[in-house]
Amino acid sequence: MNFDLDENQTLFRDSVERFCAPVDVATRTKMRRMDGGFDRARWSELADLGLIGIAADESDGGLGGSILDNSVVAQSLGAGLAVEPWLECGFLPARLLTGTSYIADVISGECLATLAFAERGGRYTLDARAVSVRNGKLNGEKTFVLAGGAADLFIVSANVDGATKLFVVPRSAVGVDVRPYPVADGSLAAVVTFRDAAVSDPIGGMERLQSAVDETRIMMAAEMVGCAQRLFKETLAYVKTREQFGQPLGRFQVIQHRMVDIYSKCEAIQSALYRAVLQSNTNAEAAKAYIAEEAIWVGQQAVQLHGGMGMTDELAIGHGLKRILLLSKLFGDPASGIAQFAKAA
Amino acid sequence: MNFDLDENQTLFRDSVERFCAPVDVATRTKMRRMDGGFDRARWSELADLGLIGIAADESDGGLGGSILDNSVVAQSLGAGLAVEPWLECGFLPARLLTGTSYIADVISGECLATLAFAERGGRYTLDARAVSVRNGKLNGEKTFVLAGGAADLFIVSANVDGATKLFVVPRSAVGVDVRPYPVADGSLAAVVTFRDAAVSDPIGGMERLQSAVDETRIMMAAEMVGCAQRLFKETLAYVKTREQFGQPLGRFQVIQHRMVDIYSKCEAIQSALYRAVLQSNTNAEAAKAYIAEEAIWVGQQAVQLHGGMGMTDELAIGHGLKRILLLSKLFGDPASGIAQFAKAA
Amino acid sequence: MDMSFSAEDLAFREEVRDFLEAKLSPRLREGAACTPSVFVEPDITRDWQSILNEKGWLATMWPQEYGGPGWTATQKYIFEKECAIAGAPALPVLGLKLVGPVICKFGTPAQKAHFLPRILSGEDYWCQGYSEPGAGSDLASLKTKAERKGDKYVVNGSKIWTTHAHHANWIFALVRTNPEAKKQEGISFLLIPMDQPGISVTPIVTMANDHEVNATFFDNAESRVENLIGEEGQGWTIAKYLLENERGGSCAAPALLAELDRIEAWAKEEPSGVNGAMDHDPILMQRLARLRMEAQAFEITELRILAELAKGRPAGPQTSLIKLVSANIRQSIDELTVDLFAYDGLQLPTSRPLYGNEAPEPVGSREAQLALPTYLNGRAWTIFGGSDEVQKTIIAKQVLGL
Amino acid sequence: MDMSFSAEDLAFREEVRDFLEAKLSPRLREGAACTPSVFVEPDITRDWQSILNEKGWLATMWPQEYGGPGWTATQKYIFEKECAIAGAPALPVLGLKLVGPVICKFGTPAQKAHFLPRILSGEDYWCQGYSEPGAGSDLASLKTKAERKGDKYVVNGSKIWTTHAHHANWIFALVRTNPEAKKQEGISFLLIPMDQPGISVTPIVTMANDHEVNATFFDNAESRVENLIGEEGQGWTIAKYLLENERGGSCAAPALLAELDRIEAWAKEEPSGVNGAMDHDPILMQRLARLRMEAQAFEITELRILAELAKGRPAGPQTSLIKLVSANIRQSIDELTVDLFAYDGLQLPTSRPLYGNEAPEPVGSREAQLALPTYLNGRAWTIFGGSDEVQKTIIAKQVLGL
Repeated sequence: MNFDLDENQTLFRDSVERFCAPVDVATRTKMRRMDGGFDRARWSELADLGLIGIAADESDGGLGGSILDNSVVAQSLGAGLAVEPWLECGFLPARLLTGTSYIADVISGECLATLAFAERGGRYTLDARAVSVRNGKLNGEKTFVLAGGAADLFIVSANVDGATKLFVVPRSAVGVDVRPYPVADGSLAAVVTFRDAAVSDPIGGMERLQSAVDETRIMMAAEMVGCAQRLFKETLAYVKTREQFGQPLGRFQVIQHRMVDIYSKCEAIQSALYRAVLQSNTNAEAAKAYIAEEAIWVGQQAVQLHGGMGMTDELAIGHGLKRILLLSKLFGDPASGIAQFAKAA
Repeated sequence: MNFDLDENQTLFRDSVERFCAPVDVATRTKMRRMDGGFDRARWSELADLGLIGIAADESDGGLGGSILDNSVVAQSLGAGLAVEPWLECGFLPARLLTGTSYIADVISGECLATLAFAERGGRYTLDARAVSVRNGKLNGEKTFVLAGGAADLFIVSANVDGATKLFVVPRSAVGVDVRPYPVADGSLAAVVTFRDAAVSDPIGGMERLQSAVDETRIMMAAEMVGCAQRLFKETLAYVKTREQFGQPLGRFQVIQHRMVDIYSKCEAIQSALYRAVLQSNTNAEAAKAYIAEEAIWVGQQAVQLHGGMGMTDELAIGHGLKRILLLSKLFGDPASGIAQFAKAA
Repeated sequence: MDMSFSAEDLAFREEVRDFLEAKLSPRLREGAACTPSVFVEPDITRDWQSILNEKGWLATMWPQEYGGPGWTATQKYIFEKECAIAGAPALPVLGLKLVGPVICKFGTPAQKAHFLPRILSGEDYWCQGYSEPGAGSDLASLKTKAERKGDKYVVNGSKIWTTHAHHANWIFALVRTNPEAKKQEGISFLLIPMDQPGISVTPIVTMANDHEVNATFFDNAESRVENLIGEEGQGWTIAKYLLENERGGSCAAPALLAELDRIEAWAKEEPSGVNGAMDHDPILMQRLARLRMEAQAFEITELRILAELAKGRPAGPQTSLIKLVSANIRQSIDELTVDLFAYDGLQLPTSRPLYGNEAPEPVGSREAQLALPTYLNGRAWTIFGGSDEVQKTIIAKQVLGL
Repeated sequence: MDMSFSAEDLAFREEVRDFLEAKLSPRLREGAACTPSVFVEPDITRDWQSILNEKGWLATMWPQEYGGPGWTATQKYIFEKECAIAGAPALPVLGLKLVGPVICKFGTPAQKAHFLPRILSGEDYWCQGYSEPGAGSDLASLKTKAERKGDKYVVNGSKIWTTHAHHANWIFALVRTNPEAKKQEGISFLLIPMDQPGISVTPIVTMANDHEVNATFFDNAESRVENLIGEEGQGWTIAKYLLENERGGSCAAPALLAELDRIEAWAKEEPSGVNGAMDHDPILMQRLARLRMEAQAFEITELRILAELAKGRPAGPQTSLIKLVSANIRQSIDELTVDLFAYDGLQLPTSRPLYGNEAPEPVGSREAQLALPTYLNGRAWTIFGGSDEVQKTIIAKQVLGL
């Protein structure tokens, strides 16, 4: 029974913290305005630190980090409010592309890969319907392709004779059209349309997709916990210093009790995350859903307690809430995740 | 546009208030221990005041009070935390028995009538299944027959060739077995078993039952609003006087804001009640469900703010919460009522 | 008790409906529907304002002698309700509903003659200088000072959350004219022209990507002494009048209920991904139904207040709850909308406006595109104009006597 | 990180399981399961206590020299968890977990030799005199006074919420020995025999119809000076030790999770009235699933504390949340249970016990009969032992530094 980070995990955490530390809100905003929504040079830096490789198997040239190792990275990136799409273009592709020739460039940071899975009308389902492959040609439209504005490589779920398979398509391929649009966290997602785009054999099917998504849900949970804890800390510091009606906000009993509620939720979701990471039979979708619901509440309260300033883009608070909102819905929202758990029980 | 009581309604309200005023908690407890769970002499008094007759049509010898008139009585009885089963044995039977020979004795208070509708396994459904009539004989078991411990007359819903019909059976009839048991509000409900009990023609069917139940739901809503307002007032008075840590509870900001939340809910359910009463197209089940949910919360908060004393049977607080709990579930609980509204929409 | 309107009121309602039907152009409707923030941009409001001004229905809160329509409380309610249901654009409140009534009440004849017509015509566009960086909800601790020098006040300091200051040519501000006096007593209510070198406006972009509010800085800005409303030191009294005036009759519920109806319609269209549409999702529909119950109750609370006002009686303590309750219902509605639209509800356009030809193409529907900006902007409902926490303390003291 | 138990601990768990399997008679299980209140009646606990005492597993919180089993923090947790899952009756905490450790820590050799064995054997049954009618959560303002007269203290005043005072032959009480001293400094910790004319006990019946607590009146009640624990004026320190001792490792989640499992099983049996059982009701099942997520997370919070204690480190700030979180989850579970059982969940028996031959016949199932008494009794979870409001203020100050 032990909830301490080991030596390597501590190194990863410190490494992420150092990586995130220099980025203040203004710099963050500047990076969001860059082509693709973040700084590719920093992405390379992240790769050089081994923080993408950690998600890949050793046989793929990665560090073969455990789920726990990776969750430490995800949580630290959450606490650092990083703009880099580690989860979307690091962890998830590393899990999906294992054993393929693409993975080396993903680990090195040279190739930015992303999963194109969502389809209009599919809500949160994972199976591909409208996008299909026939005779080696990919057709159809994917939406909500995260980091789609910057991605070099799409991993596309497509229907083949009624089954969902995964195909790899470079952005530069003929018949690929990318229409970027901004989403909650300030990143650029895209609607991606395929018109007779040529594809080779699939790299896997529903099983690989489901398993990678489930692991990614744990990383999303970890990132949200990190985000929520960051917002808690900033809010605690704020109420201790901000004065209203002649005393710090934190002297008002209502604010005190609210802070205890926030603290309580932060501890609860940290515990839920540990459970999801350490107990292999945990339902990842439900854990993520629960953590998401509480993290949203923490984010909303952080905005509320910061008052007008919390509403602006000038503080980290709104950025944290918006990242939580995006993660809370990726691969299913709180209601759908808990409903799924309720039915499974 | 006018939310004032008219002259008659004011008289009814005052009359109920005078009726309830002398009953303190100790007297209330004493009455609950009486045979049947209340004082038949006071029931007669209630009848003499015209407060049962108000629920009956003029053609039945009643006062022909409107839904609004009756809701004023119900709300005032709620505020007075009356033990008398006005709703169960006054209003509801008056609506069910209209046009029958039984109604005169109900109005006069001589006959205590109650509806026996609930069946094991039926949850909140109104249609009769296990209790049926064949060849003029009633068979089966009803549960949760309110005031069943004291009732003289049962109005029984029974299945006749697949349809639900209403039959009238005196408690004294052969083949009627009554097993009383105490329920939430301290009254005596009963499990009533019929074994070849003789019945005459039905007095009505599902339509009459449904319409009487819907009207009764509004009265239940009114009684809960009265109860909740009473608990709000008592709690407000309590926090103004009760001292802890050197000052009245009501000086603590957390208590102040909680009281505002309670006040806000009380105003909201008063409004919801007015809507149900005055706007004929209101969904009575949904209105009752919403009011119930908020009233339960008010009751729980009243207990919490009274601390240990709120937990005891010595204050009115617990009595109010328990009556609200009972009403909140009669003819459907908050979840089922809102779900029904959600589906109907 | 009786919840129906009189025959005259019903006739008036018909008149309003006909008018709205005739005058609300598609462009106006679109501008109103596709504005995620509370304040609608002048390019939309200007036209609507001039249509209403022509009809004499613009300054509903002003006495008839200054251009108000002379309506009863009930007529005002009916007009606002019909506008909400028809989807008319919100008017610029700062001139019409805030400073206008103040000038009507406290202004000199000259001030009235000068300012009121220009508010009606739209020639003057107003913003408000109340909050300061150091004083959010705690207004009385404001520091911006106005020193009298000859026939002018010289203003130094800064104001924050100055909505539409970047559009305005006038600002009404609370300023400290007497630094010696006790907190509230040294405050005055001053009108200041925006078009001068001493004033600079810096945008504050919200997390929704809207530019609605600003920080406004006064560096030896000037205003002539005749622009003082009332007396020096009377500012706090005037500010209170302004707030109370704002809190008279209200008509927030009809818009909330209309929004819930729209959500229900959208739910019928939004695929659940499994089979059928989201109107068969029990959890979402339970939330929708629960919210509708709240909003329907809230509508009656507003009518209860109206009934008192219509009889010339004071509005009753429920008035104090209006802002609190409506803000919270609205936020719940916004949350539900974002949830309904799943991934499409996560788009967050960076450019404005979201109507007309310049609007970015939505992913999915226009409604989905508006969901998140509206939600994020709407977090302000429980903050601005006195946060929930401040409201509750006021109600506890003033209504509950705690 | 690692959430597994060591091989030794797993072996110990087997031993505990075997023991519980062998020794928990149907009567004990029924007594535990059918007690709606927090405290189990002595007719049940007496037997269970003597079984555990014989095995040496009774006073888990005492040092080994006084009869404790000498377990590690992890062993204590495992034992409590297995007891909870197996449905063992709760033991009388007042002697074993509250005054026992206090005597171990602050008692004289004579006090230890006299009182400790009698707690183990069950010869002495303890109750607690902390709260007073005028001082609920505000303990320091207590008024009951003990005046020293010769070799005795003469006690006057009253205590409220004295759990099981009607069963007890001893009470440990906080009394004011020095009326001159400042609030907390004049308080002492005194043991008083109950069986004397100066003490009278009046039942306080809860809204659940349970007689669990009492008001206890002291009218020149006497206790010998050797029954004082520690020094005069040291009462506050001792009271704090007692509370902190209570707040060490905790094991509340397993019982909550077991309860949720039971609810799920009941839901499969409870007809929905439409078709199928309540385990197909989406709203109820969503509540159940949501609560399970909370309880599962809470279980890990308790394990995080255990992990610290097991390493001999201080338990960490999460400890302060335990009571708050578990109380709220428990109340939500109780509410869900009442809702599950529909009309059957509204029965509220007036007589006790609800186990054995004297129990009134349930309408529907025994579980349904217990639902409402448990719910009503359970409203006390957020009140007694420091209300939620008091807890939050303490955490805000001590943990968050506000």
